[in-house]
Amino acid sequence: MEQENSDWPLRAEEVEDSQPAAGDGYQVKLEFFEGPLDLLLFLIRKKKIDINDIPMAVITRDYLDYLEKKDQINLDREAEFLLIASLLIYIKSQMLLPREQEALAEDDPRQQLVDRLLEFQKIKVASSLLREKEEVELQRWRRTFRPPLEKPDELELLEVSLFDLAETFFLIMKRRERENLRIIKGKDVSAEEKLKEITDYLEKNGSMDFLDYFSSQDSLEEALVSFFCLLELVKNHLVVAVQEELFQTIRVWLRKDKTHHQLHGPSHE
Amino acid sequence: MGQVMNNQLKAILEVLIFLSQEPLTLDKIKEVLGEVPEEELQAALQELESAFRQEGHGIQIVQTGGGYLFTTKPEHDQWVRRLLQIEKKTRLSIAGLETLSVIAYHQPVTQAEVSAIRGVDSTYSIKSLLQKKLIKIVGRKKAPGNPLVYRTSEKFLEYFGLNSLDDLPKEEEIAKILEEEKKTIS
Amino acid sequence: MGQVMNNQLKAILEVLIFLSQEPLTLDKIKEVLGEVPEEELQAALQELESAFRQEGHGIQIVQTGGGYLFTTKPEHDQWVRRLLQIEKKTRLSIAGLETLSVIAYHQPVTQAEVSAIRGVDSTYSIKSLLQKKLIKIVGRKKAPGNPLVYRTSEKFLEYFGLNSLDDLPKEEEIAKILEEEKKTIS
Repeated sequence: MEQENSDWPLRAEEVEDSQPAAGDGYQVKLEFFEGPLDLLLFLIRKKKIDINDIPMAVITRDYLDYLEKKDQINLDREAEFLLIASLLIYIKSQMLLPREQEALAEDDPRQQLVDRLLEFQKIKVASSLLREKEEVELQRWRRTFRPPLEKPDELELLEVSLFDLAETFFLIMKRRERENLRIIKGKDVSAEEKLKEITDYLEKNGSMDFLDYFSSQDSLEEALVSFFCLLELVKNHLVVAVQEELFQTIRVWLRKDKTHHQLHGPSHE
Repeated sequence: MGQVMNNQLKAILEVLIFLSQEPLTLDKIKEVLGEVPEEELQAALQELESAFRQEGHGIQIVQTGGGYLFTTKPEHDQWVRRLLQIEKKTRLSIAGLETLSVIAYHQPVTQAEVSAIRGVDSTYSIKSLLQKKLIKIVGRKKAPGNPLVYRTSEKFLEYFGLNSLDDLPKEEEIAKILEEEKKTIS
Repeated sequence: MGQVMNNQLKAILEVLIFLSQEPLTLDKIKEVLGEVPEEELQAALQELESAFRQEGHGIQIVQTGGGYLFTTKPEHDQWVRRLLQIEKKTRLSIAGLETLSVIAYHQPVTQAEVSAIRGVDSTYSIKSLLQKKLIKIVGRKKAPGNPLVYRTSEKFLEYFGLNSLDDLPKEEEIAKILEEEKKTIS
C-alpha cells in the first residue's frame, strides 16, 4: 500500500530533501506552504529557533530572501506573504527603537506574532490529528440507500441548512433573471480609479480603516488592487499606514505635507 | 479451513451484502473475492444467514432475486413505520426547500406568487410545509379571490437557528460565495 | 427485565439503526419507542454495540455525530472498493482541513477571524466547506458589517468519527505532540 506522508511537521521539508539544494539556498516552492505563517514556522524550525525568542533580524532576512528568490510574485496568491513581510519589518524596526522604559519587558513587540504563531502551530497539529481520523473514517462505509420496504415518495428527503435555504433562493432568482434575459455587467477595476477613490476618501475623512475598506470591496480582485494602491501610496510617501495593534487593523493617514497634485499623480520611477 | 479464515470470510460477506443495493449474486461475490473454494463460500453464507435468523436480531439476510440481501424482519414493521414517519417530519424535499426559501425571502406571499417565482405549481409543497409548521397562514390578500397569505413561523427560525428574519443571509453574501466558485471553475 | 424483552429491544434497536440514514440519536430512539427505562435502553445499546464488535462481523455500530450508525469496519475497505469499483475516496485539501480546524476550535467564528488566524484569505475554503456541509452558518455577529458566523455541523462530527465536539483532540494532546516535535528537531 502507499506510504502515508503526514502533513506535519512540514511538507516543505520533504520537498527540500527530494530536491538537491542549489548553492546554499533551500529550494522550496511557495506552493508548498499554505500561507505565510506556514513559511515562517518552517524558517523558525529550520534555524532551530526558540519560538518565544525570535531573532527578528535573522528571520526577517530569511523570509525576505525567500520571497526574493521567486522569479515572479503571483499577486493573487502572495499578497498575504507580503503582508506578513511588512509586519516582520515593522516589528524589527520597533525593536531597534530605544526603549524609554527598560522595565516594561512584557511590552515585547514580538509578543503578538509569537502568540499568533503558537496558535497557528496548534491548528497545524490539530489538522494532522484530524487527518488521521479522516483516514480511518474514509475506510468506513455506510449505506446510502434504504432496504426495499418503503414507498418511493419517502425518498430524496434532505436535512437542510441555512446556507442551503439561501443558496436555493438566490439560485431561483438567478434562473429567473436568465429567463428575463437581463444582462449584468461585471465591473472592471483600474488602479488609477482605486487610487483616486482612496485619496479622495482620505482627503475628505482624514484617515481610513484599511481592513474595513479592504473587506468592503466587491470582489477579491478589487480588494487586491486597493491593497497594492495602498502599498504604492506608502512607497511614495504620500500616506502613512500604521497598525495600531498587531493583527488588528491598518489605519491610513494622508501625509499633511503632500499637495493635492502629488496625490493624484503618483510617480512611476 | 481454520476458524479465523472462516470468521474473516463471514465478515467480508457481511460487508458486501450490507453495501449492496441489489441482491448480491454468487457471481458478484466470486468476482470480488477471487479464488475461494465453493464449499467454503457456501458454508460461510449459510452460517451468516442462520446467525441473523436468531432472536435478538432485527435484520436478516434473505435470498431473493438470485442474490443475498439484508432486510428487516416483518415483525418489526410498526417500528419501521414510526421511524420513517418521524424522519419525514424533520426533513424537506428539494421542492419543499425551494418553496420555503421563496416564502422566507418574499414574505408575506401567496401561493400564486410562490408558484410564479418558482415557475412550478407549489400548492402541494405549501401544504407540506404547513404540516411541518415551518410556515403559517397570516391572513388574506385584498385581491381577486382573496388568496391566503403565508409567512415563515417561529419554528422556522428555530429550525435554522436564526434570531430573527433579519439574520437571513443576504443576496450579496451568497452571491459572493457563489462568485468565488465561478472564478475557480473558469 | 427478562431475556425475551431484552432480545426484543435489541432487535428493534438494530432495525432502527440499520434503517436510519443519519446517525440515530437517543432522542429519536425514544420518540419511536415511547416509554422505555433509560437504563434498559443504554444496556441494550451497549450489548448491541459489543456484539458487532466481535470478530466474524464486518459491520459495526459506531457512535458518531451524536447518534448510532451502522458502518463497515475499516479493515475491509479494500473489499468494499472492489465491490463498488471505487478508487480511494478523496480527502480534504490541506487548506480545507486547516480552515476546518480553525473553525472547530474557535467556533462560533467569522470568515475574517478564520483568515486572521490562518494568515490566508479563507473565503474559498469556507465556501467549499459549506458546500460539503461540514460547516454551517449559525447567524451573524453583532459587529460592523454584521458578518456571518460559522460553526461546524453534525456532518463534521460524522466525517471525523466524533460523537461530539468534546471528542476533538484536546489541548494537552496537541501540546504533547509539539513537545515531541521539538525534541526531534533539536
